[in-house]
Amino acid sequence: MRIDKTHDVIIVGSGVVGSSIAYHLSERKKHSILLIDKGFPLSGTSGSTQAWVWVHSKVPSWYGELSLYSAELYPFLERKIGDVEYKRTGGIAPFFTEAEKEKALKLAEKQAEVGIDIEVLSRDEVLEKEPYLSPNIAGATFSKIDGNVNPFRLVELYIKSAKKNDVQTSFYNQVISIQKNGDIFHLETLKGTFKTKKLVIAGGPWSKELGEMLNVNIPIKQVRGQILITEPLQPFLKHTIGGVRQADNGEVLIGYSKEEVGYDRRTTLDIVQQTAKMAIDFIPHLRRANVVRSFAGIRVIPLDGFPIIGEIPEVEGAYIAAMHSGVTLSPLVGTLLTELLIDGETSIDLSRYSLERFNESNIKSI
Amino acid sequence: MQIKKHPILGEKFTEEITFYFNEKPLKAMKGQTVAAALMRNGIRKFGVSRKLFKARGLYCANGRCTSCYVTINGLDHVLSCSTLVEDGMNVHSNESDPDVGGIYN
Amino acid sequence: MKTDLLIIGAGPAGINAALTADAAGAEVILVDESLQPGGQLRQQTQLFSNLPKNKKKTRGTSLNNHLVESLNASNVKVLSNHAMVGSYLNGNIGVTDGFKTFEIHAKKYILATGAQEEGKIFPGWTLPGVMTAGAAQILINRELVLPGKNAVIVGSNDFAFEVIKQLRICGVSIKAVVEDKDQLQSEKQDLLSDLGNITFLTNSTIELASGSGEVEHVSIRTPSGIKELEADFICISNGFTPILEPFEVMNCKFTYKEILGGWLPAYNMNFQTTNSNCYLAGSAAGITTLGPILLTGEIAAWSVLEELEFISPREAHNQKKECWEELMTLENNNVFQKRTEIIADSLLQDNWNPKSYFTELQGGQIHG
Amino acid sequence: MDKSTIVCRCEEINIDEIENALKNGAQTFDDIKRLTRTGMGSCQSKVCLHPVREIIADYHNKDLQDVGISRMRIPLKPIRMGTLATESKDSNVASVFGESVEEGDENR
Repeated sequence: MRIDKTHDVIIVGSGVVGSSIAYHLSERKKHSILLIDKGFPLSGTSGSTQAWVWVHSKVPSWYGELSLYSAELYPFLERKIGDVEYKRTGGIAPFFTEAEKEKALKLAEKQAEVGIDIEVLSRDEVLEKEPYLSPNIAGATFSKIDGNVNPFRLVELYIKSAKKNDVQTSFYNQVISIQKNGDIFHLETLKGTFKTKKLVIAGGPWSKELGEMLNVNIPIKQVRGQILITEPLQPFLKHTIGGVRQADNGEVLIGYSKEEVGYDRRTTLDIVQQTAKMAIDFIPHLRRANVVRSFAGIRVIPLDGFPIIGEIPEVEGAYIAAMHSGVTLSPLVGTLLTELLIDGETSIDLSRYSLERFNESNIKSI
Repeated sequence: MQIKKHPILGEKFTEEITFYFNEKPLKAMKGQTVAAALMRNGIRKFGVSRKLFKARGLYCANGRCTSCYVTINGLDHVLSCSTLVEDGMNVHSNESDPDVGGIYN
Repeated sequence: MKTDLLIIGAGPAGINAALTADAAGAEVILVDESLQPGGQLRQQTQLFSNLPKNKKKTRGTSLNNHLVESLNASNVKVLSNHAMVGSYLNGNIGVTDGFKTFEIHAKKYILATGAQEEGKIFPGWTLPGVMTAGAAQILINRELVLPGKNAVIVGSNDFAFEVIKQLRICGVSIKAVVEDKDQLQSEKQDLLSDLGNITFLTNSTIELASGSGEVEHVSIRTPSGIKELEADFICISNGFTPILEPFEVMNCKFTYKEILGGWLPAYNMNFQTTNSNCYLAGSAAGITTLGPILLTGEIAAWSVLEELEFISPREAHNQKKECWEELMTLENNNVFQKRTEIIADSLLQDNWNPKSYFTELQGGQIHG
Repeated sequence: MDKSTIVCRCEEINIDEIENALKNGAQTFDDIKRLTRTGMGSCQSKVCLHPVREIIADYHNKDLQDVGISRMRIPLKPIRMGTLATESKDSNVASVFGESVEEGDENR
């Protein structure tokens, strides 16, 4: 397949971030858009996530605020693209010591400044909300805003809706090199050359390689997260609990591990057993549940932990959207990139999230 | 249907025991699996599927297909093909997703 | 827990590997998820010939008793009712007894995890009463329980014929054998010659298995129209395929050979996989017959013994050569040829050469 | 064959649903899995792997040897959480609470 026409926008990466950008851009019906991916949607990070839409413990509060705005968009998104099983369950982050309670109170105070409502609950209050949590906890922070989503439905429906708006897709098509001739990007791919006026890099952990094709350093690292999944159980957990959630179909997902092992997506018994221990520490009744699978996702973590969103300073017409918590931020990032590409400005100031912050001269001011 | 005397293997089991399936007492031979114990009593439907509630029973007999799940002594989703029947054992058919928050916990 | 050699799977290949390694002085742990060792041999009442070391024709169950007796008389530590769960970062295998999961550190591993039966889908195949031929065989020969009275058999390979015969002598009536190809697949049709008339339906498939909560009725699409039968169980015999998941967890590469059962782990002349600590034996190394299964276990064990320096390279060479020569004689020629192709592929990998002393045999026969 | 015939016994996914995923561009078992839940259930594709591979081969007009297998993971068979759990104290696994407050510390 060879397409000689020049697109207005090519988005590389069809995960929760790339497919959201494609969908939101296509809503405006201004651009010819191509969404390209080296694999099939959901074969990467977005298909191997716990898929929390998680706000309340995101700090500093300006980052919490960004997450809050995105979470607020989910109900509207669902009205447009269909049921993505978004549930605003409320989020519980248990803590086990009194020292952590001090931190919790400080967190609640800080987040209140940007309108994130956090309650610091006593042990009894937590157990009233979520009776199956371990009585060994000391307490928990709780916020109504947190929830979760089905990432498989989310990406599938983004792409379906984008296609309805004439977005073209090219999957199983790896980008091999990118050249910029004048104002036009030429993408050499496995399936031929594609041309575009604007280019959006949304390759998740693979964004680093895409950046290198433009001679740009995208300062991210790959972090493996291993997650355990039980067979479907009758509903018994009501909230999204830090580390644990029960999906719509009854499966319980558990995990909060972090390892820097490059793109290695294997799961190991070391982490799997520790995760099982964590699951039982949090929810003792889970000891009787059958675990049927573990999976691992390669998360993208920008070096300072915060999203990188915006135009790439050295390369006019090229944009980057790389972040951990892509599921949480997906509706907002799609909206913001659409504003940036079409209107040239965004409704939320993105300067904190620019790639420029990593420049030598800016390091001290962060 | 128990094979009383196998044409090649002869008699293999000697001790008869009692177990319960959905509260009903049944006989089995000590040394048989729960799946075999049910089938010797003519019970082939061990439960239902989780989505469409269709009848399910023994399929692979090798612990791989999970089609033979039953509840044993209150523990849901036990492989009946890989568990030996015991005297007094309480077996229940698998009618739904496991209830880990249930009364047995 | 620590040992020289950990073997997963106590079927004939695993047991034979364990006995070989134990006799040479290696410390061996043999893990099996069943309650008793023996693997699928435990219910094979059929007669096997073509066994190594001039063993005479014997029933699988008798051979199994013999192997288990030898195992009990050996120093092999047998962990029945223990299942492999996965592997650790350091490559060690984790095993569970149903109560806890623990790590076994072995210098070498042999995975002899066998094969599984391939399913065959048709409307109604999820109904109770539809089972694999292997499941029916386990019921009659291990559990002494009849799966039903009137059977329809799907598939006509060798194994189907063996199971038909065993069902018949236990008193089951065979209503029909349904084969979707245009002729019966087994070359062992003499097996059934003394069983009287059996209805064979070629070019036929199951249109529907139905009944209230279990199989009661089977509709078969034949070239001459739909045939309706009253039957209370259906046996599917659609061949075997190596069990792969233990090998993926051990980070072994796979290759494809249809006659060996489809996808299977790649290996070299030493039955060593692409994970150099991990060997394989038995049906996991390709679907074959009992004699070769026993020999692959032995070759894997000699390779491990050599690697761990329990025996000299010269002795290892001689032992393996003897096994390979016998394997070549006993094994179906097409199967053996495909096995040698896998091994030839392994030679192409630079960092993965078999020992040079082995080239003699290889030059003479494997590439020949 | 009747398109409503079940292929994946655990999640009860039929031929029609699998072919739909193929129509939407799925190429591999795992593509189909993520769209339909085929092979995601309690047996983890041990039973449906080969029937699904045959459907893929038919649909894409490929040889069976050109259709790969599903990704297989720990645990190799269902295991109780309590049986899997270890007693070890050292852990790479943290609660989200301790984690987030540290990582997002404003001093960084």
